[in-house]
Amino acid sequence: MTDLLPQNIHDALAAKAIEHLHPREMIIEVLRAIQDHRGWVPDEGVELAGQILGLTPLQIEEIATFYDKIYRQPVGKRVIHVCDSIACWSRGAENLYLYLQETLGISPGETTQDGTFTLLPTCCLGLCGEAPAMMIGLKAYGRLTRERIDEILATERAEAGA
Amino acid sequence: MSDFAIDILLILVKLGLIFAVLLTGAAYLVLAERRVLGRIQRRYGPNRVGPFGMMQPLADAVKLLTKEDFIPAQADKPIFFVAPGLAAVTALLAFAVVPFSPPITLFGREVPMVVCDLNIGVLYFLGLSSLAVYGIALGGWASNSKYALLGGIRGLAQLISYELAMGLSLVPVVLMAGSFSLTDIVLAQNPVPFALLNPVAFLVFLISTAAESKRIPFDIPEAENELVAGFHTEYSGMRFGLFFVGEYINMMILGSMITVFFLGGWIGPVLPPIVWFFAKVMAVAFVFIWMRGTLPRLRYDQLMHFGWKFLIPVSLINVIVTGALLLWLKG
Amino acid sequence: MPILTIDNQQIEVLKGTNVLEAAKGLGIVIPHFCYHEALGAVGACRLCAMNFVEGPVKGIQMACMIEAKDEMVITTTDQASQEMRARVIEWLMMYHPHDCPVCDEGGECQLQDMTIAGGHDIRRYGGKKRTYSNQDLGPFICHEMNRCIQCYRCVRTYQDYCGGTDFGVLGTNQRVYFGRFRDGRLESPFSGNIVDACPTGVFTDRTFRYRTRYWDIEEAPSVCPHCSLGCAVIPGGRFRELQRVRGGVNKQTNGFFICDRARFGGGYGNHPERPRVPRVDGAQTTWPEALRALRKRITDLVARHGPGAVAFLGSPRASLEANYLLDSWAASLGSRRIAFDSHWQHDRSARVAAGKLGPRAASLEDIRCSDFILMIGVDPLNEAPMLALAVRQAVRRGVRLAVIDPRPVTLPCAAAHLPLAPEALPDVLEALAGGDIRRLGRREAVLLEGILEQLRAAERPVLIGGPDLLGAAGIERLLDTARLLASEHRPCKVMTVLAGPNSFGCGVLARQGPDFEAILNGMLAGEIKALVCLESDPMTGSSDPARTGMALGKLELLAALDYLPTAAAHHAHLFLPTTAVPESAGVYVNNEGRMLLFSSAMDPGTPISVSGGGDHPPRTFLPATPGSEPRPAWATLGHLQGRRLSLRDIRQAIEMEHPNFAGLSSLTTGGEGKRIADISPPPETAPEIPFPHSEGEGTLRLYAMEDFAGSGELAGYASALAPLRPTPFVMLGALDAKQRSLSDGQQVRLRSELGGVGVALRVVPDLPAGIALVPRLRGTALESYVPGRGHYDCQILSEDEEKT
Amino acid sequence: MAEGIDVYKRRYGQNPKSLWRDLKGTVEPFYVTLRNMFKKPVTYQYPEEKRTPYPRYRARIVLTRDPEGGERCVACYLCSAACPVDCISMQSSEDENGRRYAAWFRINFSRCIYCGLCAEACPTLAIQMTPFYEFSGRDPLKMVYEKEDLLIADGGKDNEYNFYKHAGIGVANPRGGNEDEYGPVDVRSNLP
Repeated sequence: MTDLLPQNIHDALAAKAIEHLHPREMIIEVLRAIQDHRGWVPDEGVELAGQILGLTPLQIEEIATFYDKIYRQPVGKRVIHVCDSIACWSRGAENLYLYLQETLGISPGETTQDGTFTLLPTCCLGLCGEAPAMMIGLKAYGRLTRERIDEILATERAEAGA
Repeated sequence: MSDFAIDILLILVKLGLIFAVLLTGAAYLVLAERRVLGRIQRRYGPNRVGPFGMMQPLADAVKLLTKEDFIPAQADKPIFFVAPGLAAVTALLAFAVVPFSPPITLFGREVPMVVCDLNIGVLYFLGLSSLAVYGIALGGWASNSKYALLGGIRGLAQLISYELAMGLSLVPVVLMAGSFSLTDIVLAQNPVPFALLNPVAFLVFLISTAAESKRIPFDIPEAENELVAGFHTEYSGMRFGLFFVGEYINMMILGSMITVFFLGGWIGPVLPPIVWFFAKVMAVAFVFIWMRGTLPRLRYDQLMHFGWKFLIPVSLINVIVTGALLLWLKG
Repeated sequence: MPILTIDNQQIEVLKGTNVLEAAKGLGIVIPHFCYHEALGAVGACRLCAMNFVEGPVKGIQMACMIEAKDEMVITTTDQASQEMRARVIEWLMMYHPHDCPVCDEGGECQLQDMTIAGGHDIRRYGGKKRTYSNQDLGPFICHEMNRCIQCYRCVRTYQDYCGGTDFGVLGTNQRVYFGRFRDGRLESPFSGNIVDACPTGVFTDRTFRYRTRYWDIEEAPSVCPHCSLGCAVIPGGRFRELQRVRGGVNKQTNGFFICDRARFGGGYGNHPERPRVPRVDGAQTTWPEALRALRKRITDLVARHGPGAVAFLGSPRASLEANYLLDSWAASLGSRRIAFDSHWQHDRSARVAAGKLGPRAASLEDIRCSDFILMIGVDPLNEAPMLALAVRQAVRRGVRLAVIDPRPVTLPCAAAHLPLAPEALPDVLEALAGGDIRRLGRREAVLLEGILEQLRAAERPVLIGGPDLLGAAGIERLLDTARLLASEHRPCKVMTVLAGPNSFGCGVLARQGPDFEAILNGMLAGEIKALVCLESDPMTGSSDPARTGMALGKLELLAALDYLPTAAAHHAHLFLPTTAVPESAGVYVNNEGRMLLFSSAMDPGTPISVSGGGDHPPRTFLPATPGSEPRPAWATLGHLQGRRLSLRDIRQAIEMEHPNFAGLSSLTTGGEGKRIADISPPPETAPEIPFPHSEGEGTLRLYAMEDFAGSGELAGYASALAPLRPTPFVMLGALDAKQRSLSDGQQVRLRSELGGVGVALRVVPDLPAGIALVPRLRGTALESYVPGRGHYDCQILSEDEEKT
Repeated sequence: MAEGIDVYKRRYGQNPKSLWRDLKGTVEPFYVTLRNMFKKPVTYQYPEEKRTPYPRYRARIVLTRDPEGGERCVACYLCSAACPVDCISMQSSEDENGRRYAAWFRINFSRCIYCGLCAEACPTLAIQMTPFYEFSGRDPLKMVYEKEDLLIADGGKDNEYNFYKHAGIGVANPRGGNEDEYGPVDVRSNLP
């Protein structure tokens, strides 16, 4: 269990779940906690969340498979979500997406060999004003260019390596 | 042995011969009809029993004899039993007056080749051919079936309608021959048959005989698509067979009559007279079969219309014209 | 009441009806998937497009989402809406596989019908198709996700309506997947309903897998015989075998759905040992011979010992007609010794319900529409599963539900559970009726105050009770409570769960007659020489199997009419085979007194799968159908009395004799049935059941309880239910377990007056102290623990203790 | 008689050609039938002379196999539903690969009218009609053919077709492995 969730966080979540009138509302919170700790949510993570919240694994899984920011498959240390919605696309996101694939040497959904980056497309990030945009972890980057991407990747790689 | 006894013996021999010839003739006429119809429809017809299907009549007889003789529950039994016989017998009787060859000399006696050369042969024939309808009418009545009854009634109506035309078409023949005896009529046609001398009478007679014998296109009494099988709907087995035989004997008799009245009977060159006679009868039978293979059945109203409004006036006119002509020629 | 015009026809509908339903009322059926009368409209499939020409809304709209309003003018046949429907069905069909020939739904597939009805007859999409991997959903349901069209009906049925939590919808976008978290059996006892709900072949009945096409199956509207609720079912047979059961529609009882016991528990009629030939003294014989023998032996006994020497036992699973004829046979012989249920407590409870329930009886629909529910001494999921579902529908609307029961009553919905020992239940009822609440413990008193308060505030409260723990006296008290709580303006309805599908009818017929206990005494005393059992097995049915066995041994003649290979049928001197429910017609009176007609779906006979030995059927021509000897019990009973009666005659005779059943002969199959008229004289007050308190150190009061699939007489013979039968276990409160230092899951030894059995222990946190519970499981050592008998004194020891 | 003449007037008065047409119509058929009498009959003298039926002739029914040699019949009951004389009966079953097949399949040829509706209904091309028509017997039970009697080791009229390669339920190929399918969807994929 400890490799899924540290005991203290587990206990805190469990205590909160008992207080909660509708523990279902905490599903994302618990899944994010597991994901923050483990990097992604394995099947055992879903079951653990169920245990904490008093729900069946399926009820957790319904939510977990619905949101694309909850990873049900292993990912790298940093997950790049590239926006492929219309606003970004009209500002050349498609090319940047291809550039990212080229630079990282992976296709969408894959993880780089060193396990640093996973590249995923996503629908709107809400950053249409700064299109084209992408998000790494919880950090959003707008007004992307090739140079900026190189820069960001370098920084992130350095941070991830540290 | 007295002449009388010999006469009786000869008559019996002739009767036997005629019976045998007529019955086998009728049986083979059935076969011939089926074969000819088959060929008209580009089939073979029955050809499985014996060579060329020659044994088919025998097989048919065996089949008919072994079939169940079915009698409807509410049938008038005596009449039901008698009717088919009546149909066959009246047909047979008519042949008594048919001369099929000139008298031949046998053991120094002149033997007339006719069972009975009545001097009112024509009237006898007309009478018997009308009687033939009794079998049909009674059979239809006795079956207690609406189809059979309708068939019988139609048969009666049809006979009455065409008997008239038939009789009237014979008047010119009698006028021309000057006799009621069939032998005399035959002799009167040497060398030119009446068919050529009076084609109108010939045609009217031909049509009327077809109607008399209920042949297609005049088979209204047994019209299958309306009346199932008409007057013999309820008959089965040999009783049905008797109706059948009666019909084909009738065909032979009428063929003989046509031969006698219009085709010059036995008269013909080279071949012996009896062969000529049979050849002519067979030719007429062929025409009947041919007609069956060609023409569709008339509607009932058309039949009546044709008989009353066409044939009778035509034959009446023909009587007048022939009489006038004969008077003019002789006068 | 709005009046609207659809396709130039006017219709007036109830307020709140949607336009799709309104059109259906006119006979205009527009293709639709997601809308289901029980599940409601969600407007997801986009198929029921209609053109709204005039009225509050205009244009092409989804008819199921729009409430019928006055002055609406709608067309369904115009080009625009037709084209819309054709396009939508084409999209839905885009990924649909090409496997109708190997799909069990083929022929009764709504998708097939709607595709054709929607005007999509040729596939234009030539690209690749999306596929899915399937899950193993257990022994009842087959999964084939490729056929899915994402109508969400399964989830709405399983989660929303039935309250299942282990099946749902996963993924998003093009990957929407309907399934479980992992492979495994669907846990809800109502899981089979997704087979009926799925409009295509994603979920199919595994027990019916690849057996028969819809057009070959013989079906007829029938009534489920597994419990007393009288749910409408549609059994289907082919090749002389009951192959499946579908849910029927009866809005007053089950609504649209049925439980898994009803759906998969139909195999009792196909039991390989089912006796199908009459037997005299163990030897098979012909019908005339058997009937003659039975008549002769009974006349002889009557002549020798008087009519009292012959006793009769009817059955709550036999039709009303058969029970009535048994009664009239007994009367014609002059014997007054007839009982209709071998279980004394069930018999008495049914009589109380039949005599006193009257207009206060709640139907399942009343429960669905109620606004407060109190369940006392009833365990719906095990005793009457569809009751649990009805209760859930009320709870879904926000209705409060209180459960007072010692058992850990599991429900597909939230409930306030007050676990009280069975002995306390009469006190509770008394307290509810206005008695002294303080007799109970403090905690209980507080909770009960709350319940009482809500009960008084509710407008349409319903009390629900069962006979197993309350007993006849308790049921009577429950009815009194309801009477006291009700006022002229505020009804307080009651539902009493009874033992069998026709318990109520038997209760009416039994009136003041003797019960089986009296007959048993007569048999033991030697006064009764013969017993005729109609579709009942006193050996397992009575509350004391051992005593019954002894009494049966003393009989000179035991005659049995049955379709099950019961012990009584096996030991009977004279046996006459009868037809099972799907093979016969008749009437059941359900627990609220509703007369429900069932009709025969198929003829009896040895299934081809049996006579053919699994291979192709034998290549012979027989004049008779093999194994077709069973005759309806009513026909046999009529014959035995020398009367040639049709069902109609019998029903008219019943109406004449018992005016309660007025309207019986005018019932039609497939309808909602008809409540019996309440004009029977109230029965004598049932004797009090003493609840003796146990003495002695370490002695527990052991109560037997019903099990969903293991307890019912019919369910016990249905092989398909085997996966649902638990292994024997005993339930013990946490405190008692701790005292004995036993833990959950441990193998323990259960010792009682019936002997010792090794079972698994289940520790239940809030079971009252001093109480242990066992499920009655047929075919196991726990078979002889009969629910509703009172308690057994027992001891629970760990295996080691037992050895020492 | 005057009335009779009126009839002829009414009928032929307007168009004298009609009379000619009627006469011709009565006489000409005699020529037609006479001419036919001398043509060769079309009849085949069956037991001696046998005719070769066309490949699509509808006679004895067979069950064919797919190119891999598996039974094509999936026991979908469509043939028995289509059969107007109810001469086909079967029981479907499932083998260990999930393939639906007929546990037993029976055609009662003494009832069959060779209408071909079964072959037309068959979605997998399993049931096919053959031109083998010399097919009769005296014992009705011997005309009841079981699956073993009906199965042939051939694909019949379309040798290439294999239903399971198109059905998309993973019997002939793994699920999603047919050429017109994507591989199975992964619900837990991170890709949206």
